[in-house]
Amino acid sequence: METAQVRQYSKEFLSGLMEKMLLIRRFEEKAAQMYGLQKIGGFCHLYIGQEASGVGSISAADLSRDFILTAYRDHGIALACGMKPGHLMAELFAKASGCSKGKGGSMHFFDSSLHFLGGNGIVGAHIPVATGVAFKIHLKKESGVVLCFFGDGAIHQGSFHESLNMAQIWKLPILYICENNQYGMGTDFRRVSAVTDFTVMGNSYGIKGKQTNGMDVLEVYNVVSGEIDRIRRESTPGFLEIRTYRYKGHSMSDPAKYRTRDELEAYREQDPLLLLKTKMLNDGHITEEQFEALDARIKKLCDDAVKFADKSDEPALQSIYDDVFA
Amino acid sequence: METAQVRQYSKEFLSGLMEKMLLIRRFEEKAAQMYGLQKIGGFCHLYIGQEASGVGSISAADLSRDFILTAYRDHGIALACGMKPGHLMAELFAKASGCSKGKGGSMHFFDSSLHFLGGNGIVGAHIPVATGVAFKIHLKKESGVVLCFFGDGAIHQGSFHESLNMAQIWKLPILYICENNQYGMGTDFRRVSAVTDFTVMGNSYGIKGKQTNGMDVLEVYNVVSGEIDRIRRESTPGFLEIRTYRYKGHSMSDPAKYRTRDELEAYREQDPLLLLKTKMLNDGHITEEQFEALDARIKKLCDDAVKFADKSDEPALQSIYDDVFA
Amino acid sequence: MAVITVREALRQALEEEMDRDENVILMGEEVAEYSGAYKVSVNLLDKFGPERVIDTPISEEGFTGIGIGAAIAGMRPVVEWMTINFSLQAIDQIYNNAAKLLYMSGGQLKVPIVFRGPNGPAEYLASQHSQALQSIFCHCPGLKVMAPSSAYDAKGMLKAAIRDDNPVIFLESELMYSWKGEVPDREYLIPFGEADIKRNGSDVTLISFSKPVKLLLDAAVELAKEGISAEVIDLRTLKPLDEVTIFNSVKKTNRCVIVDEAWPFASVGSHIGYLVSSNCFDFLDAPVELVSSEDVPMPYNHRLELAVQPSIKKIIDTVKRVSYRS
Amino acid sequence: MAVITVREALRQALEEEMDRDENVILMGEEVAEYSGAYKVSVNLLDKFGPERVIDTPISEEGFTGIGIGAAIAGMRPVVEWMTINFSLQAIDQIYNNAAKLLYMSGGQLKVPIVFRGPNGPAEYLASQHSQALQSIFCHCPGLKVMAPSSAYDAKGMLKAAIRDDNPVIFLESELMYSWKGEVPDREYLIPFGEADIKRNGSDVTLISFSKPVKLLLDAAVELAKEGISAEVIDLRTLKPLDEVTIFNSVKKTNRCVIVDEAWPFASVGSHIGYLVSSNCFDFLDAPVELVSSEDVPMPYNHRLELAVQPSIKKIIDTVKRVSYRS
Ligand SMILES: Cc1ncc(C[n+]2csc(CCOP(=O)(O)OP(=O)(O)O)c2C)c(N)n1
Ligand SMILES: Cc1ncc(C[n+]2csc(CCOP(=O)(O)OP(=O)(O)O)c2C)c(N)n1
Ligand SMILES: [Mg+2]
Ligand SMILES: [Mg+2]
Repeated sequence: METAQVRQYSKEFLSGLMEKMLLIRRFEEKAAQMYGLQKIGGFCHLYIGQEASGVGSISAADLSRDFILTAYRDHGIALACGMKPGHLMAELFAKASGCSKGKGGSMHFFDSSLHFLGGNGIVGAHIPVATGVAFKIHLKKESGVVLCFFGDGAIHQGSFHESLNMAQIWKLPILYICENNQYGMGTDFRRVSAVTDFTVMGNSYGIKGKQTNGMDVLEVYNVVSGEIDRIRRESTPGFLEIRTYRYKGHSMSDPAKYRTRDELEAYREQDPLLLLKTKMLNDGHITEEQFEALDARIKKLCDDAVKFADKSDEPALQSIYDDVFA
Repeated sequence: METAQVRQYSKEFLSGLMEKMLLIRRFEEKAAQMYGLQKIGGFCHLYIGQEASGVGSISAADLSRDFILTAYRDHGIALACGMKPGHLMAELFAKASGCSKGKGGSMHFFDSSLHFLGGNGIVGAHIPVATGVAFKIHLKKESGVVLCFFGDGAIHQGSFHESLNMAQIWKLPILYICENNQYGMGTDFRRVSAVTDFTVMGNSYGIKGKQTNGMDVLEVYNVVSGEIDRIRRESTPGFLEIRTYRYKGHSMSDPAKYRTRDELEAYREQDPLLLLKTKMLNDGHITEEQFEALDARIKKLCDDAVKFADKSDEPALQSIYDDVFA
Repeated sequence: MAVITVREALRQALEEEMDRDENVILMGEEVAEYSGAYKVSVNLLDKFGPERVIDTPISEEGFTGIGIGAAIAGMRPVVEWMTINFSLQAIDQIYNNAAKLLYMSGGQLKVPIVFRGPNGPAEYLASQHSQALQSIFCHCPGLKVMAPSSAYDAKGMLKAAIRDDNPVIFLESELMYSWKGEVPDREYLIPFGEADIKRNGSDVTLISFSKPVKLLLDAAVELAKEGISAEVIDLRTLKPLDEVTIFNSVKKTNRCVIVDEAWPFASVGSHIGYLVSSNCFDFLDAPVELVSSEDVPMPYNHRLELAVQPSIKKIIDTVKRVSYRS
Repeated sequence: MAVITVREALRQALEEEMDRDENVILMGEEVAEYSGAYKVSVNLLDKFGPERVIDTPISEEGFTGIGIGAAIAGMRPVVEWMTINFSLQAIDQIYNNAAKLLYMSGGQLKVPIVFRGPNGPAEYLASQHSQALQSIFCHCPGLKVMAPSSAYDAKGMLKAAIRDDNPVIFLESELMYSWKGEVPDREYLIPFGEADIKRNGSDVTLISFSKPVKLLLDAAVELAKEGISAEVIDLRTLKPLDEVTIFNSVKKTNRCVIVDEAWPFASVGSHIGYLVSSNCFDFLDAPVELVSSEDVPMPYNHRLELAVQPSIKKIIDTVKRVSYRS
């Protein structure tokens, strides 16, 4: 089954997924390290463990016409959209060369040219905004689809429900993707949700929900591709729950006492990179040596990103007055 | 069937329902008349046509321990809770003898001694508040149940969804009652709702929904009684859609062009008072003469309410500073 | 010049801008089939169709965010809040998305959008429906705020607001919709940040905006009879504020009375009071005075609600006090 | 006297009041099992159990309304907003229910509830997470607002807030949680509306509240070295405001500088600036000056975010200016 699945994909395609996931993993590890060195401050929500969710989903999108929005855990999504590690690291370092000119920081990455519209710090608040982007596509009769990512905690925000209703009555091309990493900060989602199977969340709006294993990048890719195709055809919204897991604490200060070591280990054993690597090895798409070489290249990319960020200038003090108004 | 249903009830009980519904009908007619005479100003949302919904529901409650909250279309609900026509008419006349001392008006009737907690003008905003009253009952391990009434328009407010989720995870004793009179102002509910059968609204929270015919006071009474009993036993929330209809415009200024004469007529033919009266006649519980006498007595009550309101004093100007703080 | 109502002036502004730019859309509750709760959008649905004049469910937070999303994607939405009171449900979207997306994204995301609706007290509407909320919007950087006081200004200002590339809060007034005024046939725009000297005077500067400007003009006539020459300034734009015009006037008259329908604490009125006091310190012959609404919720009773608000008498008494004539 | 942190002082206040009155409950995101995002509620779950220390979903509008409902039903909830930034999603519940229910109901519904959490900028948190929102709360009649500046005040003020029968907005500060101060072992309360003169002086009155009070005290030391004797007033309660203490001080020093972390327009700071200017008109030797944050969203870059906020240098420069010493 697994291998059968793999066979459908070219070596180039699989290598592309691997490269993106590895880039995210190494970038986040580097970010954590730089945070320790106090080159980065404030909140820093790492994506480690969730790589397959963002990479699988966004690889299924066509960013010449589709749009991506997410919450504050946005490093991985931004990289999956093709943003440059240097511009992101520089943003984390609060430099003028950062993607948001040093004004946004970890939670507020943006690249409108790549159709990545952020990077929002208020839980659930970007869901209506993403719905509005789909509304524009609908009004202009364009063919794009919006992928709106949010966490298991955001599902209890009223704006999520208001958005689904309007997306359905107006037939908007948007896929709501709940990245259920099973915790909202220290809260197990089962403690705050009346239902534990989120696929029913769309029922009150006539939206059929789907669920997928977020540790398997190919499964995610398949399901999201299918949904994007359907949405382009029918132009009706979709809802997808991606079951995933974050290895690190919520942000840098969180000891994550609320979960067991075993739980974490169990997930590490189905690590998304490990899973894909094994498939590719079995399938003869990659050798250990080639993987090591790839990893080395990517580590270098991240080192260069740090170098770039380090030598970039801080924004001028006067820039506090820039971009308040257009 | 119908008569079978009627047989279960004592003459006193049925007369009580009839008396309350007739009181609401006559009170609202009187209010409309007084509005025409400019004794009443601002918004004035009449309950005519919906009498069976409020009376059937609240007759099933035990107001020594249960609580009632609703939106701004609150005259009928207040009367069904036992508030005195005089105090309500005086409030509409903005008099100091009004239930809210002339400060609340039509949308803000309250009587905490009768467990009627208003009377809220912001669509959907009282739903969390009602949920909080149920939360208190739950925390204090009391036996009461909260009936929270709202319209078909309120169902698209995020706070409704947030409330249902918390009511379910905390096992709160509350029955959410959507009085679907099929229009939110000029908007047919089908135009703004992704689903037309509201009983699915609770699915995302594991709450089974029920639906009932709001023109039949006995059916409403039966369903609500059943739900209240279940909630007292299991202490889990319930959701009920009462299909009803408002004969008048949304408020006094609305010509109601958005609906057809025939639609209105069709509902008048199943008028809740007419329905109950016919049953009682068939069943020998009341004669035409007795009905006329009852009606005359109730009309007198409403005339007296106007007299009381008329001769009551306006609040003193200084009272604008009262009750800002406790 | 044609004499038209403020309502018609606003409608013409909407129609002309929608003619001019197909990206301009109008959305909100009852704006399409019902032509707006206050009939501002008469005929717009017929002319522009349901794709550009859109009825929404009662989901303020949701459709406010959807408007913002459509704006960052290239539309120029005009979002009607049925009344500004209901914007309180959408404040997070205004503060955290509309006002900040350009800044957080380092200048990438423009938010060209207008939020409009009636603000401030009308009559007999009680506490929840009679709030003047300009302070909340003016407090937040990234928002522009306008409040016209005549048909002429209403048309020229709304057109300018729609063409601006920033989020604009456009504050109307229910009681003003039927006010009539001259409007030229040729097209015109009223730029942001230009106050209008409605009447020249030498003894005292009277400052306000929106509905109360009429009170100032009437008061000025009375004061003239008593030999007090009042200069009347209509701010028109609250943010950015035309400080130059204000200060020049006060430096000439040496006295200043500000009128604001809102509550006094942390209000636009008291802010201007502070600005004038410190910037005209050496020119003031008397303390700057603010005539605001009382610091209480609005009561339903009409005599009480009038007592709560600024009045010609209160203004005249205050002017006399600062003129040492009382 | 014991020396404890502000965090511990708040915890003690909560514990003592929960011991004293079983109707006091604590609810909010992460307050129970996680002991609060900023660890203010350590041990409270263990001591009082899950019925009185309640974790909520991320549903600010919903649980704010639920707290209000529990309060009108007889509980005395303390609702924690993880940060005050997120209260923006619940402003409608605060303005339209918490602040108005007593008034609209003619005095029937008391709302004894405290809303608390960290307000104002911390570090490296960018625009959406660094807002000082006191102006919004102070503007609304029916709310009391407190903001302590020390461990001593934090404990005595929170206890007073919990015992008050009105809705109280209690503004803390993330950076202050670890500040230490002396707290007596005996029980004490700090009444509403009593400002605290932190330092006596004769040349200028410096006014602030919360975190910036420390800036004032440090500035006063510097100023003393230059022969300027500054009186430092900590407002403690923002509403009701202790005008007497403020005016008496300014009438003595004849100069006034106000410091407010918030944006300037329609702020608490500019409001006090207006009050002092008009009420001390004949006593002022120089214009009243406000040192606020710049009127821009908060940037992530640290040098920039510091440049946006009040600083000792800005305060000293301003004092010298109003002292005509610069
Ligand atoms: C409206 C709002 N409330 C609270 C917070 C604080 N907060 C930040 S992240 C978070 C948990 C969100 O969890 P989830 O949605 O599952 O996303 P994850 O962090 O797991 O990716 C909370 C409560 C916030 N940012 N916004
Ligand atoms: C949050 C909010 N938005 C808009 C309004 C204006 N408004 C008052 S009643 C109403 C329609 C509500 O319809 P429904 O919920 O069906 O109740 P009904 O009037 O039919 O009883 C609207 C839009 C409001 N009061 N509150
Ligand atoms: Mg999560
Ligand atoms: Mg309805």
